[in-house]
Amino acid sequence: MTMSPQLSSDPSDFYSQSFSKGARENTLILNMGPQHPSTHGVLRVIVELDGEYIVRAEPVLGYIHRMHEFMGQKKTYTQYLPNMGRVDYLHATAWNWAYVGAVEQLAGIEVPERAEYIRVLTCEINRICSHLVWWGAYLLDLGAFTPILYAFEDREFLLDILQRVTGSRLTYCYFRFGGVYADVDDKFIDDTRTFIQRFRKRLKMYEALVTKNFILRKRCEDIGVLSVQTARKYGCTGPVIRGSGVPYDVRRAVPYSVYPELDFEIPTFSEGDAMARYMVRLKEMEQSLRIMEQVMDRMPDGDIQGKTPKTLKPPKGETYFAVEGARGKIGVHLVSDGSATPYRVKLRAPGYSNLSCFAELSKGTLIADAVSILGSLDLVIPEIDR
Amino acid sequence: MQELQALSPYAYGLYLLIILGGSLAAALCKNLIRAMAGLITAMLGAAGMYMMLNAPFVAMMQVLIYVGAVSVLIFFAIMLTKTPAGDSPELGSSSKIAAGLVVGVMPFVFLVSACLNYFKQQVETPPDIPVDQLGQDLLTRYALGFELISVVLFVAMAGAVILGFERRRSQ
Amino acid sequence: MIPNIAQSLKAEAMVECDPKTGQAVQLRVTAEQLLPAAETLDAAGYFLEDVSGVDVQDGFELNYHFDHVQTPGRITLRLMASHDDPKAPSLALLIPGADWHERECYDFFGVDFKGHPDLKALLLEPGTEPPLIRDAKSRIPAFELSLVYPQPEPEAADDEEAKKAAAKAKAKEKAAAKAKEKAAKADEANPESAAAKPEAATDGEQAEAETPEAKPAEADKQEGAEQ
Amino acid sequence: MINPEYYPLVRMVIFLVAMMAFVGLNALVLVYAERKIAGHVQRRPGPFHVGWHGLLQPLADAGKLMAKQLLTPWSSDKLLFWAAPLLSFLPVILLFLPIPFGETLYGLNVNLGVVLILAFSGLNVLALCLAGWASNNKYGLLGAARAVAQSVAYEIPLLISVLTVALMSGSLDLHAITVQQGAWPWQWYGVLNPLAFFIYFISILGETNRAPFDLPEGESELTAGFHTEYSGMGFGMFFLSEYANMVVVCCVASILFLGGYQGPIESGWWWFLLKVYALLFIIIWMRWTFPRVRFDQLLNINWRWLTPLALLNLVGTVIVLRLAG
Repeated sequence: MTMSPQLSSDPSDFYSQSFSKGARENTLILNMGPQHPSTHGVLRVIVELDGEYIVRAEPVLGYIHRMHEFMGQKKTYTQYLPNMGRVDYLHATAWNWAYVGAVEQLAGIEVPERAEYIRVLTCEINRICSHLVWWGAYLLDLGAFTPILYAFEDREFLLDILQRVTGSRLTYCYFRFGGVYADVDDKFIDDTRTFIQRFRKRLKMYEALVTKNFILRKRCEDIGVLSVQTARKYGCTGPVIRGSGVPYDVRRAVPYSVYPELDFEIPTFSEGDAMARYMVRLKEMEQSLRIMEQVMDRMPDGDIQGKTPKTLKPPKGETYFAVEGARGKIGVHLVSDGSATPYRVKLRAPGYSNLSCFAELSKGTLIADAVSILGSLDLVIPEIDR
Repeated sequence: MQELQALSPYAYGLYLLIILGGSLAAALCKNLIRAMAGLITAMLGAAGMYMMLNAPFVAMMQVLIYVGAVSVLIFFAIMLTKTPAGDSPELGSSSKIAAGLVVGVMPFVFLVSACLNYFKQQVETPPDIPVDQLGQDLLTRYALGFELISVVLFVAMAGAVILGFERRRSQ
Repeated sequence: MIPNIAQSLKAEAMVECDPKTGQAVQLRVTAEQLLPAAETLDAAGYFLEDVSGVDVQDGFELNYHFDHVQTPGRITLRLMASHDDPKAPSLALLIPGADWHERECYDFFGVDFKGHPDLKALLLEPGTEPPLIRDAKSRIPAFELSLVYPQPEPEAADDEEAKKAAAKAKAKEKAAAKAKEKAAKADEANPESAAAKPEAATDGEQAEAETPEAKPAEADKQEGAEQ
Repeated sequence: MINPEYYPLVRMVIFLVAMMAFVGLNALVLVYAERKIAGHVQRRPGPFHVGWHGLLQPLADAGKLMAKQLLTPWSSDKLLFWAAPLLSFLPVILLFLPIPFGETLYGLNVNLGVVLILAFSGLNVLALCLAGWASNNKYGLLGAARAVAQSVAYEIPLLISVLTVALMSGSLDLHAITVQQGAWPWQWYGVLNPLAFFIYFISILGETNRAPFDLPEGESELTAGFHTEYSGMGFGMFFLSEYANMVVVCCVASILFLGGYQGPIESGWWWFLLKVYALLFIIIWMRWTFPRVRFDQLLNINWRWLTPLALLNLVGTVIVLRLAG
């Protein structure tokens, strides 16, 4: 397609300049983002288009990079805890857990059993919240406007529940070294049970209304097929690799907390396309409901806070703790020099690895499919940029 | 709409202005899309002329086919080919202007001479021909001309398709 | 399974880790050994979790965390890149997922990954000073971090070993005393870490107690070097 | 007094002005309906604060649009950039002229009403092309390219299904076509030839760029497609013309397939408006229910299914008409 020549003389930035035009003539270089409806925040993807086919795509990150890892070197262990809620605002409790778990592992802090159960419960509730937002936003990418409001209606219920115990609605800072911040009360449990009942019905409705929709299936099936090999090479985890048929879930692979005692399945789909990733997330919500039920049945009485020293100074050494977030494996690599401040905190964000395969997946697809692929990877930009 | 006879000189002037303005824009604009816009304007004016001649069906067809379809195909062609859609400097060279003048003036001369020789001024409005009779005539007496025009449209469409395919093959 | 694979890799040193570190095996590799090791791991079904840099006295330590999609157990490859000329071979062509992790390391530490197809800033503005480089005083020596690193001054260690062989209890007292001295020195330089110092000696003991599988000699070396 | 010769002209001018008012008013009603229906589909009340149940919300929206600054991109083709919204809006008014809202309620009695509407509705796509190209924006250009391909493609089944009805009635006069159908549903062409009605309905979604076929502006891919660069009333014009176009095609649908202003008990314009709004409701409902199709799927639906079906339907109708006499 030809453009008016004025555009070619536009001043451009570093990334536009380094994204040189390919060998082919008549291609169009298009900046999707940093402000674009399909990039879920401030992600920028530079694409080279031939008509509407993508010849090459390159994501450009860093628009909301906040250098969390540097902050980790400047704050004490406790002061750094609230940062975790800001890394991934959709599944904040998992990040809480990854960091708190790493510190506990390094400092040898014991966590009471009740606290472990509460952690599992809140983490699973939060996982459903995250998947619901993804579900709505993904369908918005595909041009269906309504599901996101249905999803938010359900999520609102959950946020109200979580607000009772955590005191916040989005950027939770609920976990503490050796326990959690506050105990759950009966109303919390009752509300959660009500939600589980209600949500099972809603999931059926979603399936009838959305999942079985012909247009949706045509937009998702065989789109962005990710083979097991590619998924592994890119370090994809979470629903992305489970959508390729690998039952890799940190909750089972490297069990932590009380997950070994709980009975749940790891849904996998072997197609590897956007639809498989979609189905994995929907099934995961059902499994989360199962986990929540079991946790509430088994939750013992007792303390919610273990013994922790007043000023936390873990011994010299390093540790790596991983949990399963809504987007995949969340890892915290923590190095301590024995002082009250971490020597080095490395945050392993699942979305970062998941997004890195986008350039390969989107090659040769239509823009609309690229949008579908991007959505199916479930991006949370603050987590990717950190 | 025979009642509106009294207005016809003004309408004629208006349509003439539209046609002339559009044609001049089509011929003189260096920007291809603007030239196309001029062409569309001229075609709309021609449709008005058909209305003046009491041939509303032909006028509608002029709008439907030329304004609505052919110009869209031209737009497509501009976008599909490597033609610079913006201002193209090489159009200004003197030899091309000369060629353009020859191409433009010759039909003008022929048409004017033909008009002066063969047509007398006609005041009466031609009768409105119903659509079914038009259809009959097009498929019997004027079948050849009708088919030739279809061939023109077909070639335009096929050209667009071929251009599209060639781009796809070059991938 | 994991030790088997780990043993088959060519590396300068290999240590089986305490579960507390969240890793199964750590290997210290040289720049030449990194690529073949990564290749073997990749072929065995491991995926690269991340590449994280740690700025220590010896240089920029690059940790390549590998994990398997079925068998639990994380294998870490550790490579030291010098401070003066930080460079490392790139895995990006072998494992495409390494691409962004290496670019991130390039951003944060300025490590030059040789052979990377497109090494440019990813998260930071191009041309930004690498933010995670620490000032020389606050760096810790690499061997404090992991057992795969040998002690840097063998002569001093010999002295300590001799002393320890003679009277271990006395050595410990001495160690504590020396640690305090060192703490005092460090305090002059870095008042912030003053609070951390009193525990330094006990920390050393803890580390010794909690890593029973680690070679005792190395643990001793570690303690010695700390003084 | 005015010369009686000019009566049709006067009637036309009055009707044009009235139609402008009608289009404006209709847009207000439709905006309100769209937002309220969307709200209720999405289990929320929709606009609620401006006026009773948000009734004045469209006025507030219109006020906002009109008060906004008009921005012209520096690299755009300024003349065509501002000509495009006008070209998109003005012909639409013309489309209302031949539509019989009631037995005597029409602007212009032409015996080629159907052709007039089809001819001038084609101008809209030109406006979209020009808007997309003139704004010199890559999203705009892609939107324009989509608009062209989509309109050209969907015009074919649309024309053929209209032609089918024209054959059934033997006339191109909207008034005559209305009268030929009776007051009762089983006399309507939509019931006699449901396939044509179905094809027509799908095609108008493609022609008016309504979801699930709203690809020229497909916002998750092209931000806003051809009208990315338009602000204030520039956008407002496209907006108005989209709604006006929707009304026109629904009017034509109700005339061709649903008996126009005729209805059981008592015929009149109320039947006409009822049918039009029922169709509009379905279109709005679809928009808030379905995901957007992909561009190649959109074209495949047309070339692989709608066009052959429409052609077969045409041939079948001709054969049935011949056999029936």
